[in-house]
Amino acid sequence: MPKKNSMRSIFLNGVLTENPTFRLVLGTCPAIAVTTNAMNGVGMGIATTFVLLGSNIVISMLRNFIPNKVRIPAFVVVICTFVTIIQLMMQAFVPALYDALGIFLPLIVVNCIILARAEAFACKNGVLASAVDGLGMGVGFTLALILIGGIREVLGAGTFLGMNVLGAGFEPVLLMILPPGGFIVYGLALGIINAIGNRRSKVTAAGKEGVQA
Amino acid sequence: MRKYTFGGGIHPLSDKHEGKAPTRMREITDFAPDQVTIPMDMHLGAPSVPIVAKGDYVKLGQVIATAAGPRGIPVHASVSGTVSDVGLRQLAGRVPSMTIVIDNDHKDDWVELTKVGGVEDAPKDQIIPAIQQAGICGLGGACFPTHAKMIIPEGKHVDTLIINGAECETFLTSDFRLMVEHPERIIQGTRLAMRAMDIDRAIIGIEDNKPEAIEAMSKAVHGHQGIEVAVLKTKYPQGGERYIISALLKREVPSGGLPLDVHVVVLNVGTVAAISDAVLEGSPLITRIVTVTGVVQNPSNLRVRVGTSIKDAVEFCGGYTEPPARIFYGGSMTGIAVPEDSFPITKANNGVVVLGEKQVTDYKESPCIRCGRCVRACPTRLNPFQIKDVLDNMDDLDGAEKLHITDCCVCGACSYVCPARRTLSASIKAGRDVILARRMAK
Amino acid sequence: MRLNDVGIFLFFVNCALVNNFIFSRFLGNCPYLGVSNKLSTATGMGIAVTFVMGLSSLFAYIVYTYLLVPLELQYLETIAFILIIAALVQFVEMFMKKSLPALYSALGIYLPLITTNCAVLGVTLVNIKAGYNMIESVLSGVFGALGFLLAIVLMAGIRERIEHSDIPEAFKGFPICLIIAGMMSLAFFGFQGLVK
Amino acid sequence: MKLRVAAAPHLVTRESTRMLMLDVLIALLPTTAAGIYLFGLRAAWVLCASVVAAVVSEFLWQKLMKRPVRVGDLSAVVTGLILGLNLPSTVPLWIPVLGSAMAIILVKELFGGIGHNFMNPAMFARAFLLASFPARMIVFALPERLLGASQALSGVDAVASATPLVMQGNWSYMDLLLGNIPGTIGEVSKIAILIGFLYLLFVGTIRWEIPVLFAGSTALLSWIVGADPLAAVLSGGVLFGAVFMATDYATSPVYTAGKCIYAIGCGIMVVVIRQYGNYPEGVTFAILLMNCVTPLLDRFTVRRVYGTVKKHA
Repeated sequence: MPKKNSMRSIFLNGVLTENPTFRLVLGTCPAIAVTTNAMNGVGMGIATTFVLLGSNIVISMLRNFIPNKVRIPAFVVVICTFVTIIQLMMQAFVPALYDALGIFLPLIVVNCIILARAEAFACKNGVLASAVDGLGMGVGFTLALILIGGIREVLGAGTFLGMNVLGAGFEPVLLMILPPGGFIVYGLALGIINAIGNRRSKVTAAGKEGVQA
Repeated sequence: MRKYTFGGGIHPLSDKHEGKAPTRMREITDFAPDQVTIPMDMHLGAPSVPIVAKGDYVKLGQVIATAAGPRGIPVHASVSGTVSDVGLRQLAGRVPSMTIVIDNDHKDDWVELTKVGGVEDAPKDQIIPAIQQAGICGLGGACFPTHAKMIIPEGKHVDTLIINGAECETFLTSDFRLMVEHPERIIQGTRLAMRAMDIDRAIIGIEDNKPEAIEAMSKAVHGHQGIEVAVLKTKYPQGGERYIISALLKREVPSGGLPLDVHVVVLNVGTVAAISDAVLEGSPLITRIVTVTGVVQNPSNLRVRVGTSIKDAVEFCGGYTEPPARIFYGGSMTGIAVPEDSFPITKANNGVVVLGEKQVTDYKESPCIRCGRCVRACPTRLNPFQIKDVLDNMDDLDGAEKLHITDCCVCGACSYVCPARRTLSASIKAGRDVILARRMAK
Repeated sequence: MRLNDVGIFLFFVNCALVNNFIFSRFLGNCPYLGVSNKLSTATGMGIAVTFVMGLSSLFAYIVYTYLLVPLELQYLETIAFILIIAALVQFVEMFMKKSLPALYSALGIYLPLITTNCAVLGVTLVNIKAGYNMIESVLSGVFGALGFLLAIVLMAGIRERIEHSDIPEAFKGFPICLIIAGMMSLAFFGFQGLVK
Repeated sequence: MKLRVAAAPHLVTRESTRMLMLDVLIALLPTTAAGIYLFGLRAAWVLCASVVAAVVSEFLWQKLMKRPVRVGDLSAVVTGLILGLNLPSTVPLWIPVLGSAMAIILVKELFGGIGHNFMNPAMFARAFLLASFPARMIVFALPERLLGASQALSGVDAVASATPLVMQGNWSYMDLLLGNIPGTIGEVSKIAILIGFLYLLFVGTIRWEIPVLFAGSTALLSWIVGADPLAAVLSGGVLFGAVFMATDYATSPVYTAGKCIYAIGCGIMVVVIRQYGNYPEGVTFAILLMNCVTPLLDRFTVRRVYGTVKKHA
């Protein structure tokens, strides 16, 4: 049972250490499908965060009542409920975004991050910790989508969140907002983040060795 | 005329007449050195056991070591004189070899020889024992005891004897000279072998870059029923046992099997000539024809006494023309490099090639570009680059085994054609040997 | 895109190649990246997906048309479909274990993974959105899955090929796979416009 | 006396990676010369930019990643030149530079360098540019000068035109053969490509199967669907692709059976894309698609090993 002062580390764990998109590499489909621009990334990220938060809280609350054998179907039903809620809400309030995200909104149900957090965290931890974990994971996911969407939007359309950033002389690399661009940008970003991570862990390892010596 | 060949293969040094030009017109010359060093493990299998001691006087042709077991062969003194040393020394093999050193008194004082009989009247059942007693092993290079090859196990049936005169290796012309100068001995030996094994048909396979040999042998087979000369396309490794069989008979020796399994026995031309000497004259195998070429003054074909050192042979040929950088037994494709020129020429060595500094290839491996040349070169239809990749990256012996690494014959064709200078053949051989050793251990 | 307008061949080209699940619909990426390192497992996964996708397309259609629509509960489609898929996978698993043990030992391990394969849920939702009838739904499921099979088998071939390649450490695994997927999806651009 | 002991074979072929690449460059000479003659100095600049960018990006990557610098094997020059020859002469110079950098870094070096790329770098770069900057990539200049005597272009506005495929029928076979047609720098002059092909065959750099079957299946299939088979082969990039791009060692199958399937697959895809697809020319995508299939072809066309019974892979 994590202590209260470790809430910060649970949150940061989701955002950085175990970033769902770049460290766990879960939920890759939306990370490519909806990241043709940064705005879609934000929308998808917020929707996913909402579902994560809700399902983590509910599952954590029910964790002592759900029989172990049927826990997965139970989780799915909980997740599905929240997905349907956000789906109906978005349809009502942000129809343009709802259309842009298309079937990837209902597909949040099968986004592995959510089930993974339910299984790995929410059903073992308290309500507050689970909420923080859901929030952290959601924020991490959102930031990752904004990063990928941002790169693709800037290179592929010359804009960021709809604003022109590269000037009129820039010729957009159309491919970046097409499917191949999604895969390649995600792959390159993942590789570069890995490289940075490797270097940092090397530095820390070297530092620790130095201390021991 | 129909020309036979096999799939895959290469044309090494084709722009230089396979390196054979300097020696192909050199007649065989006799040479006996002042001292011979005779290893006991010249043939494949258990080494022979010395029966002479330091200081003993031996006659020419006298047995100096006896066969170890029924598949072994004895060793004979190749000169007459005094045994000056019996002991271990490190030669080209993996472990030190027992060797007998004899100082030549140049008297060529022969032991008494007993003939077995003539070509048609020698008793059938005495031919194979005579071959064993003469210490004959495959002179094509492998040096497998010949009598063991000729004893056909119960239940096996052989219909064709192939006499291998392909001599596809680079630089070598010793078999060629033998065929040109002594075709009748080859025919006699062939006839004897056919009689000993009860085979009706023999094919003498010769590559088409040796027209003189084809002519001489064709003339010699005239009137001998059941023996024919077949012309092979010049291609390496045509002389490999498995490939000459598939070229001439379109039969494939099963993986891990023997030519016997496809009803064939293959003997080298030199081997059958030695059979002829052993049966018709009773003389043991104490000489062999060897091509000495490369950066030597007079590249030659010598009939040397077994155990002559490379150094003596080269000096007889006028010495080195430039400092040697690499010397190897055999041709450049499969030849075994030696660290010093004091090493002896054994029954197995059909050539000694000396390369100068400029000619030696040093492998500087660069990445494989997947050009597929090794794949097309491989006579066994393996994929050398893939096998090497598997071996290099993970030492994945099981993976290599799945790619049939054990079927590799280490002909070197893949390494020869590789533009990236990858040591395919050597790596595959190393991997193959480990796998074979592992199988033996199981 | 209706079956009657284009014929079965073009319908196949459309579902399997032009609108390939991986390369243009971005569905089923997790198994595509996760189980494509060996050709044998990739093939197994692909076949299992084909099986389940055909069946779930059928049942989703039936449930939607004859249950949700009459009851005006269309907004429950997501929850209904995911339950159908989960139940179906469970059922197929049990059925296979009992009657087709050989097939089960080959494909069994992939079946639980399919529940969270978004391509399966995706195809049911796409079918409803496109207004397909029963036959079209099933064909769209099977053909789409065959496109997935093609993509994952090609990917596995390429991954086996580059297994020993000297790829920068940070790019080994997922990053290089994503880049391969990107390159392949560019190649699949060649199929664009084949079905108009 | 110092003898060096090493494993056999002691002598090897004179062919080297560098020599093979040099042979490809020599074979590309006629095409390059024809391209520059036809399209003028502008074409030379495009080629220059792509070659220099390819070499520089390879050099920089290998330096930065602390890998052995292998620019000397000339493979980057080949990639750069082939990409340049695949571009219209009208493109701004940043296009070849961007394309070459993508080809070398993303497709070749990221996968481990020469021999490890599964996709043809120049082809990927071309497809990348085509999808990214369609407006730039399908504007072809008409040749400034003409090879041989031709009346075909008189009266035609020699500024810009769509690819000859769209306008099939307006050109005589002789114009198609000589290169008096709009197109990319390298693909127009079929004579020059054929000279290069014969050279490559003669020196043994490539084998005949892929180019011949690629072009042959394109012709046959075009004839079946009712197009002029000869014009189908002589227009667009079929010959250039078949000779110089589909034969790329790293991205084409190693076994002969695989090569044949691969080449025929390329031909089929070219005709399918040309006839039914969105893109006017299908050579690039046909080759890229077959590149993806190559690993499987290599796996399923493994030859029966000598002395073994063929087992199913």
